[in-house]
Amino acid sequence: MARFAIADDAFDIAPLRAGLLRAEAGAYASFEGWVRNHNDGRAATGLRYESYRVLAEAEGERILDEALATFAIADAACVHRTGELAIGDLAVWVGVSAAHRDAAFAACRWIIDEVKSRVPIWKHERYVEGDAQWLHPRPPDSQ
Amino acid sequence: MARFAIADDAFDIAPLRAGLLRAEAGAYASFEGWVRNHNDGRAATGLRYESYRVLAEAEGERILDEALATFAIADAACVHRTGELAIGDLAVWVGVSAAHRDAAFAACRWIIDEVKSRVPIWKHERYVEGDAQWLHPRPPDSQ
Amino acid sequence: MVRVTVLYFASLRDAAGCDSQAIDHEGDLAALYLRLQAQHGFALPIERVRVAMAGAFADWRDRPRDGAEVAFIPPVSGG
Amino acid sequence: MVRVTVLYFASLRDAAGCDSQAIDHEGDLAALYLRLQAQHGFALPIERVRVAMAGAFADWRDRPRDGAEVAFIPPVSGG
Repeated sequence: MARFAIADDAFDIAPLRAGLLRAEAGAYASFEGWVRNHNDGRAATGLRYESYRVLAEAEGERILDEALATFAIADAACVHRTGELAIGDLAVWVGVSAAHRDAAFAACRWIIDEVKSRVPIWKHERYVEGDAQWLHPRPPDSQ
Repeated sequence: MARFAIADDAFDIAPLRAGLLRAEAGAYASFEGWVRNHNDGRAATGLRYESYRVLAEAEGERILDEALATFAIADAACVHRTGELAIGDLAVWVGVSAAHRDAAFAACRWIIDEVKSRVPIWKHERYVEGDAQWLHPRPPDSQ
Repeated sequence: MVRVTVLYFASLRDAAGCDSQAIDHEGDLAALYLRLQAQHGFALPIERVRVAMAGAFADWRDRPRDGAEVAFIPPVSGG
Repeated sequence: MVRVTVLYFASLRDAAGCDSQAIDHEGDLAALYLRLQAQHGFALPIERVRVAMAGAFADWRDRPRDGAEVAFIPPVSGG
């Protein structure tokens, strides 16, 4: 089963989290990206994500495969939204289960960093002044 | 409202997470401790947590106050179970919302470390061989 | 001489065989622990135990007032 | 000379004014980007763009085969 998914609509976290439960896992770390009402000092009203879906899914899966090979974790998963999102909407979710919390935290952080830097998804941000723009950050994106 | 709570019964995460949503928060990190089927090389069947409740609540609240004063976070909360738990049960939950993910991850990790080392809660672990024991780890507890 | 109530948790409760105990005491909290350790055979040396009074962490050199509630806090293992 | 389909995303699509474009091309993928950059006025220099072919990341020096689907990947901003 795919560990990484693109979701065109709002998705539930509970079943994703439940899918990571393991009797040998004592630690679970998760990260969520929520749509903020500001970015780079500008007041935002919402955004749209678009992806190059086939490549986004392949690259996302590769990131999770690398995480499983690199960290002492039991399982990991990630879902990223596309389409129109409002302030407060869930944009991305990462979940990691592991025997111990060191690996769970480290892998969770690594996965979101890699997803942000490698997966072909683009954010189109709308501002209260009425304008909008595509974000094409220069690496390293330390946000 | 208290940010730290002791729960004598299973609790829902969803409303706790929802309570941390802020329009200015773009990042949410959470940690969960689950009852593992093994510890220190022994196969476990379950456990019981007991707390010195009045002091546990006060010390837990102090930890969250310190986190809010130390990290650039929007809000944070923690709930710890007491009573009988089976393998896979949720033992502790920490949630942190923040503008950015650096602070969310750092505060979440700090809170669970402090809760484990400071809050008067004790684990009584049962093993497949039929015996059981109270865990009184020596610091630093690097588990 | 003051009368204090001592609360036991985890392995200390198992060793004491009770949740709490009323006892007359003179001296500081450290002396109280050492007395009760001798009585109940607590395996934990005082260096690994913390003490609380009236629901807040206290210092071993604190002297309890009459009616105080004292809790011995063995090494914690939550999480 | 091969016929390729080029996919545009984000600001590149806005500049091109279309989602995709069929074009006859000779040479590597870098040359293809530079041609289309000149045609559409892409603001992003090739150093900030990645290229994919047939749904996988590719090298700018790769030469597309006839019928290839090529995607220009501007700097990503998911998360």
